[in-house]
Amino acid sequence: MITVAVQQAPFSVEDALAPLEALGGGAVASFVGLVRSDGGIEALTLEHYPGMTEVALRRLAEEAVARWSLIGATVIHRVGELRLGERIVLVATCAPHRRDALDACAYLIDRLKTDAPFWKRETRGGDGRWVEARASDDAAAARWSQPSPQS
Amino acid sequence: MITVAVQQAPFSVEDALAPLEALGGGAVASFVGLVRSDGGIEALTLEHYPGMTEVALRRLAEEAVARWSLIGATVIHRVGELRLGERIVLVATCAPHRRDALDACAYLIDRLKTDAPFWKRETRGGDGRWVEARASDDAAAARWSQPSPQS
Amino acid sequence: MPTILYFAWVRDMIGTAEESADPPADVTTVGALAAWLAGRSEGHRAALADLTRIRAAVDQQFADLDASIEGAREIAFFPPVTGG
Amino acid sequence: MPTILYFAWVRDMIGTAEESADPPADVTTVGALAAWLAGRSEGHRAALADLTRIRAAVDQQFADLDASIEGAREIAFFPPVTGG
Repeated sequence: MITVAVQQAPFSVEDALAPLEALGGGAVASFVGLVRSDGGIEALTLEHYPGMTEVALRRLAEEAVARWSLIGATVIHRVGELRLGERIVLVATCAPHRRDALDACAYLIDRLKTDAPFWKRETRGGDGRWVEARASDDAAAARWSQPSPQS
Repeated sequence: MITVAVQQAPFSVEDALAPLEALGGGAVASFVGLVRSDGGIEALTLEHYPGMTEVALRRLAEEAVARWSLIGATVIHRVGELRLGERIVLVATCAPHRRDALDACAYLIDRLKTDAPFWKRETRGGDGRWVEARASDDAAAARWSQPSPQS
Repeated sequence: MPTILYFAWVRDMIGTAEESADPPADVTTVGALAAWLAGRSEGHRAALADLTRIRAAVDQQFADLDASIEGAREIAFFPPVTGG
Repeated sequence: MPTILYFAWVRDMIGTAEESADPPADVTTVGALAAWLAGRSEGHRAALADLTRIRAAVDQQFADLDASIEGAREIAFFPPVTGG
């Protein structure tokens, strides 16, 4: 079961996990990313590429499901104006074994950072600035391309 | 911030994560383990060693906080009679960097499986049976004893 | 005639989110299209001057600069992504 | 005189969750205590016959069979743990 949502509205973690928990896999891993203050950030604006975003997220989820034999994967990403402390993204996975759920969850958030068309604009002291991509995110995504990176 | 709870009552993931999310770390990873049917299991009874359990869980959380510079860690483990599909355990971590939150979350559930005094009794067809410990859990916990197991 | 989309600071610098383009026949790759679009205005030139800072998608799939644009209906230029 | 606790199937086989013990002076380790307790009843013998299947804690800390019980107030015997 793959669920992908790109939305302005806030989301509930409880509601997001419930369908995965109901699948009977026994192991549900999740990651939530939130707006943090990082040297005075007041707000974030998330832009995306409508149409392509949903396809890219679904493809990532499908890759994770296939690679770790997941029973389910969920990705929710917010767009628009987000205030400090608000949730930006949730990725969650369900599998019969915790190692698969945990590794697939890490994979999803690492790959999402480099393979889904979102752009962050941060506001500090009233001024907006587009966030630069980070080499560390490329490195984190790349480690999943190596054979058996976790073993 | 370390929170440890051993309780009979169900718990809300939303409520469990909220204090971690409020710490401002930006990255919150969590794992939920649930009762799954595994060949006809109807219910699980979780027994523990009152007093020792809380100390053991707190020690694991402290080790995770120190090793990954976490801002917060939460462990909730239920005891008593649990029905199919009910949550057994939640571990959750908060850090400024997602890799730390994710690795520490995996560490906590791996170590909890071998280092906290809980015992599962499963009921199938009305008959109760104590669950045997698994060598795979020992192996999963042991990998965290090796230097830099994730790199 | 493909639609060209711009996102984030690429869009801000060019001043439009979407335009159509009818490139000449010898413009067959993403990189060549970017170079050709750079001639449209000062904003285009500034945004597309350094293609190492630009990423692209052809029909909503990430594409390298040497990817073909033959038959493409939608081509997008944008900065490296920063979601999550 | 330490309190002895039993959990899970160890308790079921022994038939009690808690008892006190006043072992002789030459019983100084967890393993020696288990061997000495095994003589208390048929249930004790059956539960503690194979110490490879038994884990222990001294004053609520996991302890090996060769760990000292000197001054211990609470010693527990139980199967390998299966939580999570």
